[in-house]
Amino acid sequence: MKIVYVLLGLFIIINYGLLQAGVLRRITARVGKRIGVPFYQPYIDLIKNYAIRSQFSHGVMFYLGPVFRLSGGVGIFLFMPLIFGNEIFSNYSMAGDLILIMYFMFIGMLGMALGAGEGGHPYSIIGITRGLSQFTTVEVPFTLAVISIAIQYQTLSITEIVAAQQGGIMHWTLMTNPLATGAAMLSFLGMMMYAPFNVVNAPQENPLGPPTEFHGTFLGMLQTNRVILGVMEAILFMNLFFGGATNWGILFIKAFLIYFYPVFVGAVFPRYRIDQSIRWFLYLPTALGILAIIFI
Amino acid sequence: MAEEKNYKIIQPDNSEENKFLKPENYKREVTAPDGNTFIVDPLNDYFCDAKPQPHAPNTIKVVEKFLNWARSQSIWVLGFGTGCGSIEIYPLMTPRFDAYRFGVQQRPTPRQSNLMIISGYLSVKTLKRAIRSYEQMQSPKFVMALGSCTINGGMYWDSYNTINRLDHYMPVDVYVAGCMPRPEALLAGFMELKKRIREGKGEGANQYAENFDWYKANQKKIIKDWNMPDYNW
Amino acid sequence: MVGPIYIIAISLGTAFSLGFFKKANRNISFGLMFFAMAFVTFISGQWLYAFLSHQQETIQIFTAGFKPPFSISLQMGFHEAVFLTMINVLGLLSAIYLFDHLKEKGANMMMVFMLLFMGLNVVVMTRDIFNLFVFLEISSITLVGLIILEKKQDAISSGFKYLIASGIISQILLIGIIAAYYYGGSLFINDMVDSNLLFVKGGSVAVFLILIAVVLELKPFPANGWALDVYQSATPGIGAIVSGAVATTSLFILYKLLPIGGDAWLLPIGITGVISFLGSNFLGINQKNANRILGYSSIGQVGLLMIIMSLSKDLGDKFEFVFFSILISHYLAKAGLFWISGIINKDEIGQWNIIKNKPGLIVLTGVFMLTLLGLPPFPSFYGKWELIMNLAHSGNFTWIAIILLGSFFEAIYLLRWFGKTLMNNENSEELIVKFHKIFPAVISSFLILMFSFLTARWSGLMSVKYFIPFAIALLLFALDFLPVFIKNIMAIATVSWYSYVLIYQTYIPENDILRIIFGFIFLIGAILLLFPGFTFKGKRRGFYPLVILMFSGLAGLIEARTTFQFFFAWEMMTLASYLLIIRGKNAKKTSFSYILFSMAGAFMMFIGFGLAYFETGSISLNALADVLIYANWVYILVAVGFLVKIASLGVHIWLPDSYTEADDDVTPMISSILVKSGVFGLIILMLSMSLKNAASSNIPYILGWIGALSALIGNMLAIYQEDVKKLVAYSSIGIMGYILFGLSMMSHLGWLTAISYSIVHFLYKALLFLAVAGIIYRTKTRNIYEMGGLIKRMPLSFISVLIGIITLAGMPPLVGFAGKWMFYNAVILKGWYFQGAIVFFSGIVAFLYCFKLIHNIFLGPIKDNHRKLKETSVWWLIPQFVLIIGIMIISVYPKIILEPIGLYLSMYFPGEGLVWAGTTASTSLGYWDATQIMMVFAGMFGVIFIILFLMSRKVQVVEQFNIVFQAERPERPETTHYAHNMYAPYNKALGFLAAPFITNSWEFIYESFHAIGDQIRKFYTGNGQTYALHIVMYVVAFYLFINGGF
Amino acid sequence: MKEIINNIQEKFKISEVTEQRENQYFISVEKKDTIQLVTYLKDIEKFTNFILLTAVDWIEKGQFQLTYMLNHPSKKLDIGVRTFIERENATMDSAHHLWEHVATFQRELKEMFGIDFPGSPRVDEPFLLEGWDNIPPMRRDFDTKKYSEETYFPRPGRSTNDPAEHMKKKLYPNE
Repeated sequence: MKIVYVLLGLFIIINYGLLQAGVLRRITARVGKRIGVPFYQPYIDLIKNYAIRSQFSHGVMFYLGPVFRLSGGVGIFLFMPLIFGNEIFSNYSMAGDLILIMYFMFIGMLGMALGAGEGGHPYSIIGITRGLSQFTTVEVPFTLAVISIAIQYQTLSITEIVAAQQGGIMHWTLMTNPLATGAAMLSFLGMMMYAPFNVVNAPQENPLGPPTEFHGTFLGMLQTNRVILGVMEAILFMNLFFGGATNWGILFIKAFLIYFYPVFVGAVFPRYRIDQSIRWFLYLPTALGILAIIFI
Repeated sequence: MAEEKNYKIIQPDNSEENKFLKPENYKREVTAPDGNTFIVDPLNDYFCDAKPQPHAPNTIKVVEKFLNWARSQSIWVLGFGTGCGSIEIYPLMTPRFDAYRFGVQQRPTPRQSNLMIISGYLSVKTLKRAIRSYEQMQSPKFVMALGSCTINGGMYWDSYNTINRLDHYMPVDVYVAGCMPRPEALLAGFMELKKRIREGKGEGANQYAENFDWYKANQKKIIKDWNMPDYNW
Repeated sequence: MVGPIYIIAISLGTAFSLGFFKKANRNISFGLMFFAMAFVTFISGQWLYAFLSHQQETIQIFTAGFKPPFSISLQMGFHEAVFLTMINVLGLLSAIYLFDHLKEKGANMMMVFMLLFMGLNVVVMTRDIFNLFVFLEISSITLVGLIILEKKQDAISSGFKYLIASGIISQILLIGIIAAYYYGGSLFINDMVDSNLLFVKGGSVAVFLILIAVVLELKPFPANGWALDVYQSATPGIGAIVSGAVATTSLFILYKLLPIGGDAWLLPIGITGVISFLGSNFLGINQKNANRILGYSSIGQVGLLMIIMSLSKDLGDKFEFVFFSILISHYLAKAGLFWISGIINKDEIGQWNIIKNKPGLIVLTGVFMLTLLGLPPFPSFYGKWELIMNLAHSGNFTWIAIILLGSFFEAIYLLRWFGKTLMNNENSEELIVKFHKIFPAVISSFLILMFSFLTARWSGLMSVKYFIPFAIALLLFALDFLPVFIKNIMAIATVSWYSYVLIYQTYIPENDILRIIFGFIFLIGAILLLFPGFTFKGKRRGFYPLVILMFSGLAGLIEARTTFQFFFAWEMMTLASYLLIIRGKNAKKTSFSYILFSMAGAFMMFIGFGLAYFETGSISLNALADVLIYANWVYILVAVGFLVKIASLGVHIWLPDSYTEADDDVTPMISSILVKSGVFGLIILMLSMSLKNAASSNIPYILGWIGALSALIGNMLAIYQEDVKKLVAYSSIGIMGYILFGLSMMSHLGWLTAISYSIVHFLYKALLFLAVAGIIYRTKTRNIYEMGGLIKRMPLSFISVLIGIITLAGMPPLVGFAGKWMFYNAVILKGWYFQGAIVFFSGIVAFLYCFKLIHNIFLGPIKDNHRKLKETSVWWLIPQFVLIIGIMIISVYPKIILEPIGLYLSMYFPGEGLVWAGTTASTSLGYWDATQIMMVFAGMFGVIFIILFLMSRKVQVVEQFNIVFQAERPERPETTHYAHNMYAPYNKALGFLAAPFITNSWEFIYESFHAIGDQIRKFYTGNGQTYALHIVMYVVAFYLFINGGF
Repeated sequence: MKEIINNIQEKFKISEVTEQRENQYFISVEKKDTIQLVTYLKDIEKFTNFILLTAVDWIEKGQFQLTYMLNHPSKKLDIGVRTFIERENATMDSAHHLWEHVATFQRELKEMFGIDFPGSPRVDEPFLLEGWDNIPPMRRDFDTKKYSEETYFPRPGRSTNDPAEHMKKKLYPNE
C-alpha cells in the first residue's frame, strides 16, 4: 500500500515539477521581453525525447548512468517527508534522516559522471570536473548550515525539524536562525546550477557539458531527474528553513518561491568562471555558515 | 608528457584508395604492454561501421499522431552554421522574432537535435562536415535548407567547389527560398516543417536509411578523400 | 685448563719463531701463526666457558714469584675472559680474512700481527699499570707497523699521525704513572684503587693524567682526527682490528682503571662519551667514505659505551647485560662491516651497489647494519631497551634523550648507506668474492644471531613463542630457492595457522572485540593480500621471510601485554615493512624517509614508555593508565610514534612515495593493513590513558585538529596526482586523518566510527589498491593518463573500483555511508563543529579523486596499446571479490559489526551509543536503516532499469570515437582522453592548500644538518700537527672542566 | 615614396614602375631578383607588413604573374612587387622565412594554381579543396562550369543568361 502512495506522490511531484519548469521558463522569457515557450513545453520535450526512435550506447555505464542518475533523484524523493503530519506522504523517511538525503545526492552525480565518462566526449568530462569541483565548495556552507540547525533543534530527522517549526512564520528557521538560512540559500544557488554558477553546462562555451552524448530515452531520464531533483531540493530547503508544508497547496507555493529564487538570480547575473565560483562559496556563504554555528 | 611512442606507423601502399589517406589514419603497429604487437587500423577500429536502419513508425495510428504532434512542437535545432545564412538564425531567438514560442530551441549537440538547418551554400569541404553532423543526429530528424544555393546552386551554380542540389546528399524536408531568406521566412519555414511532421511526412531519416547506398554514392562522388566511416554514428 | 700465561708464551714464541721462516715458506709460516692464534683463542674460550659453566674463581698470576706490587701480575676473571675471547676470536677471523694479505707481506707482517694480539691480551689481563703502559705501547707500535707495512702512501701518513698521537698519549700516561708512583707508592692497580689516590696530595693530578690518557686512547670526539684517518686509509681488515680489538681493549682499560678515579670521574667520562657519541654520529651523516663512516660509527659507539660505564650506578645489576649486549653486537657488526667493505673495495658508499646481484652479501650487510641500529631481533635491541628503561627508572631523561638522539643520527647515515647499497646498478662490474674473505663475516653474522637468541633469553623479557616467527622466517629464507608458488602457499598456510591460533582459539573465546577486529584486519587481510603473489614469476628472493616477519610483528602488536612486547613487535614490523618497501625498484630514497620517520617516532614512543615505567615501575601496557604526573608527556611521546605510522599531517611525507614505489602487492599490505597498526596503537593508548586522566584531555583536541587537517590536505593532494598509486596513497593520508579525528573525539560514536571505519577502510583500500595493482600488472604503467577506456577490457576490475570508490565516498547504500552518518552525529554531539566541517569538506573533495580514478582508468577512449588487454589475473581478482562480498554483507547488514563494537565500547564510553531497533540504528539526533535503504534503493534501481530497458532495447553499440564532432573528428585517444591535469581549475582556485610546504620544511631541516656537519668537519684538517694540538687542547679543556674551570 | 623607388632602381633591375596612387606603387622585377627585392624592402626600407601574395594566370603568355603586396606601417605606403614565372612546371622561391604567414599564401597558390614553392611548410597539404584530383581550379584552362555540371547534379530547368548577352538582347533587341 505504501508503494501506491509513494507512486502517487512521485506522480504529483513530476507533474508539478514539469509545470513549474514551464512557468519559470516563461517568466524568464518575460524578463527578456520575449513571450517564451508554452507552459507545457517541458512535457512535450520529455515526450519527444522518449519518442526518439534510434539510439546507441557507448557501453554499459553509458546505459546505466542515467539509471543511476534518476535513482539518485527518485531516491531523494523516496526518503523525504513531503507533507508534515501526513503519514501517507512521508514516503520512506523512516529509513534515514537528513544526512541520508545529503549523501543520496551523490549517487546521481556519480551516475552522471560515470555515464558521461563512458560516453568519452572530452566536453562531458570537462563539465563533470567542473561540476564536481564546484560542488565541493557549494556543500561547505550547506554543511555548516545543517550542523547549525542540527544544534538548534538537536535532531537530524527532517520530520522533527519541520515539527519544531510549526506554529507560524516566527517559528521558521528563517526567523529563528537567519544566518544558517542565509548560508544555505547561497549554497542553494550553486546546487541548482543556474547562472552565475552554470559554468558546468556552460552553453556556448562547453556545449552542454556532461550530457553532451546523451540522447533519446537517456536524455529523457536525465530530464525527468532534473525535474524531480529541482523540486525535491526546493522541498528539502522548505522543510529545513521555511517551516515545511502541511498540505499540497502550501508545498506548491513554497517550493515554487524557493525554486524561483535561483532562477531569478540567474536571469540577472552573468556567469562566473569555474575557479571564481569555487572560491566564491568559501567567502560570504562560508562566513555566514560559521557565524551561524557561533551564534546559534 | 614525455611519452614513449609505443607504435610504429605503417606506410600505406600507393594504391588509388589510399591516395587521400591522412597520416593519422595510417595503420599502425602497436606494442601492447606485454610486448605483443598488433595492427590498429584507425578507420575500422575507432568507429562503428554499422549502416543505419529505417525505424518504422508506431503501429498504433493515434499514438504516432500524438508523438508526431509532440515532435512538431518540440523542435531542437542544431546550432551549426554552415554558410552565410547562419547569421539569419540568431535573430530568431531574440525578442523580435522569438522562435521559442513555437517550441523551437537551439541545442549545441547533434545528439539531442532534431532539426539541422543548412544555412546557405555548401562547399564540398563543408558538406563533409554537414553529413557527419546529420548522421550523428538521432532519428527522427529533419533538414531545413536555406537559400537558393541549396536548391540549385544559386549564384555558385557553376563553381568548381560548391554543390548545387542538397537533396542529392541528404533528404531535405523544407526549402526556404531567398538569398538569404529573412528570419520571417525562416519562421514560415518552421510552420511548414511542423505541418509536414504532423502529417507524418517527416520521415527523412528513414528515407536516408532506405536509400543509403544512393546517398552514399552521391556523397562519395564529390568527396574524394573519404577518410571516414560510411556512417558516422 | 691451560693457564693464561701460555697466551703470552705462545704468542711470543710463535712471533719469534716466525723469524726463522722468513721467506722460506709463507704457507708454513701462515699455518704456524694461524694455529698459534687458534690456540690462544682456545685458551681464552676455555676460560670463558669455565667462568660461564661452573663457578670458576678469578685467579691471579704472579710472574717472577713475588707478590704485587713487586711483580707483574695478571688477572683472569670473568670480564677478562670475555674480552680476551672477543679479541682473540677477532684476531682469528682477521687472520683468516687477511690470509692473502699476510702471505704477500711475509713473515714480518705475521710477526707484527702476532705481537699486536699478544700486546692486547696482556693489556687486558695485566694488573700492573706500568706493564699496561708497556704493552699498550707494544700494541700501538705493532698496529702502526701493520698499517705502515701496507706500503700505501696515505696509509703510511696516517700511520705516522697515529704514531704522533699515541706518542703524546703515552707521554701523558707515563707522567701520570710516575706521579701515581710518586704519590701512591704502588703501581698495582688494586692497590691504587684501594689507596684512594684522589685524596692524596697531588694524587688527583696523577689520576687525571692516567685517565685522560686512557680516554684519549678511546679516540674521543673531537680529538680523534688521527684515528679517523687510520680508519679511512688502512686496509679494512686492519680497520676491523682497530675497531674491534683495539677499541675493545681500550674500553677494558678504562673499565679497569675507572675505579681509580672513583665516583667523581663518572660524570666527566659520561660527558666525554656524550660528546663523542653525538659529535661523531652527527658528522657521520655527512660522510660518503665507507670506511670513514665506520670509523665515525665506531667512535660514536665507544662514546655510548663510555656513557653506559659512567651510568653503571644507575643501571645497577643490569649494567653487565646492557654493556655486553651493546658491546658485543657492535664489535661483531663493525668488524663484519669492515670485512665487507674490504670485499667490495669501494670508498664511496654510492658505489656499494655493485653487491646488488649478491644476495648473500646484501643479507650480511643488512644484518650488520641493523645490529648497529639496535633493531629487533638483534642483541643491541635488548641492550638498548634495558638501558633506556633502567635509566628511565632512575629518572635520567637527559641521558635518554642524548642516547636516542645520537642513535638517530647514527640511524640516518647507516640507513642512507644501506639504501645506497641497494641502489640500482648500471655498472656491470663483477664482484669477485673470495671464500676466506667472506668466511669471517659469515661467522660473525652467525655469532650475532646466536647472541641474539642468548641475549633474548638472558634478558628474561622474551618467551620462546616470540621466536616462532623468526624460525619460520629463517625456514623460508633457507627455502628461498623454491619457486614463488610454493613459497606463497607456505606463507599463506603460516598466516592462516597464525590467525586460527590467535583469533579462533584465543580471542573469540575471550570475546575480546578489539583484538578480534584487528586480528581480522591484520591476519585475514594478510591471507587475502598474499594471493596476488601467485602471479609473480621467478624466486622473489627475500620477500616471504620479510612478509612473515611483518605480519607476525602485527600479530605481536595485538598480542602484546607489556610495553616491551609492544615495542618489540612495533620495531619488528617497522623493520620488515622497511625492507619490503626497499625491495621496490625505485624505493631507495623514499624508504629512507619512511624508516627515518618511523625510527624517530619509535624513539619518541620509547621515551614515552620509559617515562611511564619511571612513574609506575611496571612495563605492563595496562599500567599506562596509572600514569598521572607525566601523563601528558607520555601521551604525546607515544602518540607521535603512532601518528608517524598513520602519516598524519606534518609527518606524512614518507607515505605517498613509499606506497608508490613498493611492489604492487606490497602496497595494499602496507596501505590497508600496516597503517592500521598506528590506529590500533592509538586505540590502546587512548583507552588506557585518555579515559582516566583528565590531564590528557587537551591532547585529543589537538589530535582532532591534526586529524581534520590531515584529512583535508591528504585529499587535496590526492586530486592532483597523476600516478595512480600515489593518488590512492594520498587518499590514505586523508582517511587516516579521518580515523584519527574519530578517535580523538573520545566519545562512543566517534570511536564507533573510527573502529568500524578502520574495518571499512581496510576493505575498500585493499580493494582499490588490489584493483589498481591488477591493472598496473597488465598495463605496465602507473601514469593514470596513460590508461583509459579499460572498462571494456577489464569489467571485473571496474566493478571493484566502482564499489571501492562508492564506499570511499560514503554514498548510500553502501557501508561507507554508515561512517559518514555516525560521524555527523558524533561531531554534533561532541560539539566539534568546525573540525567536523573541515572533515566533511575533505570528504567531498574525495569525490574529485574518486572520479579521477575511475574515469581516467576505465572510461573515455581506450589507448591503442591497450586494445587487446586481458582482464587481470585471477589471483588479483579473488581477493578483490572476497573483499567486495565483505563490503556487500556489511552494507546490507551493518549491525553485525556495529553492534558488537558498540557493546564493547559501552564498557569504556557508557551512553551516547547507537540504539538498535530491528535494523534501524538511532542516536539522539537521527536514525538510519541500512537494510531498508538498500532494499528501497535496489527496488528503485531495478524498476528504473527495467523501464529504460523496455524503452530502449535496441541500441546500436558504437565504438570509442563515435562521439559528437561537428568539424574535425578526434584522431588519437591520447589527445581525446581528458585526463592529464584533470583538475587544473581546482588547482587554480584552491591549489595553494596543496603547496608542498611541509615537504620543503623537512627537506630544509635535512639540508641544514648537512650544512652544519660540513662546517664542523672542516675541523679535521688531515694534518698530524693539528691533531696533536687537538689532543693537547682536549686535555687542557678537560682539566679545566674537571677542576671547575668552566 | 619616389625616393624609395629611386633607391630600389639604383640597386635592382626594375623593368616597370606603375604608380597606382600616390602612396601605392607596383614595380616589376625579374624572377631571380624577386625574393632579394622583397627582403630588401622588408629589412632596409621597412616595409615590414606583408599583406598578400597572389597570382594571375596569363595563359596567353604562358606565364603566371605573382604579386607580393607589402606595406610600410608607419609611413602608410604600399608597394607591390610583380614578377612573372613560367607557367609550365611553375615554381617560385619561397618567402616564408621572411614572414611566417607567407607559407599559407603559398599553400593556397600551390593548390589553386599549381605553383610550387619548394621548402615552404605544409605546402603540399590541401588548403580548401580536400581530395582535389583535377588540374588546379584557378588555372584558366580549367573549365569550372563543365566541371560543376559533371559533378554537382545541376538541377534541370535552371536557365542562365550571360549578363552581357542578356542586356544586349533586352536593350537592343534588333541588333
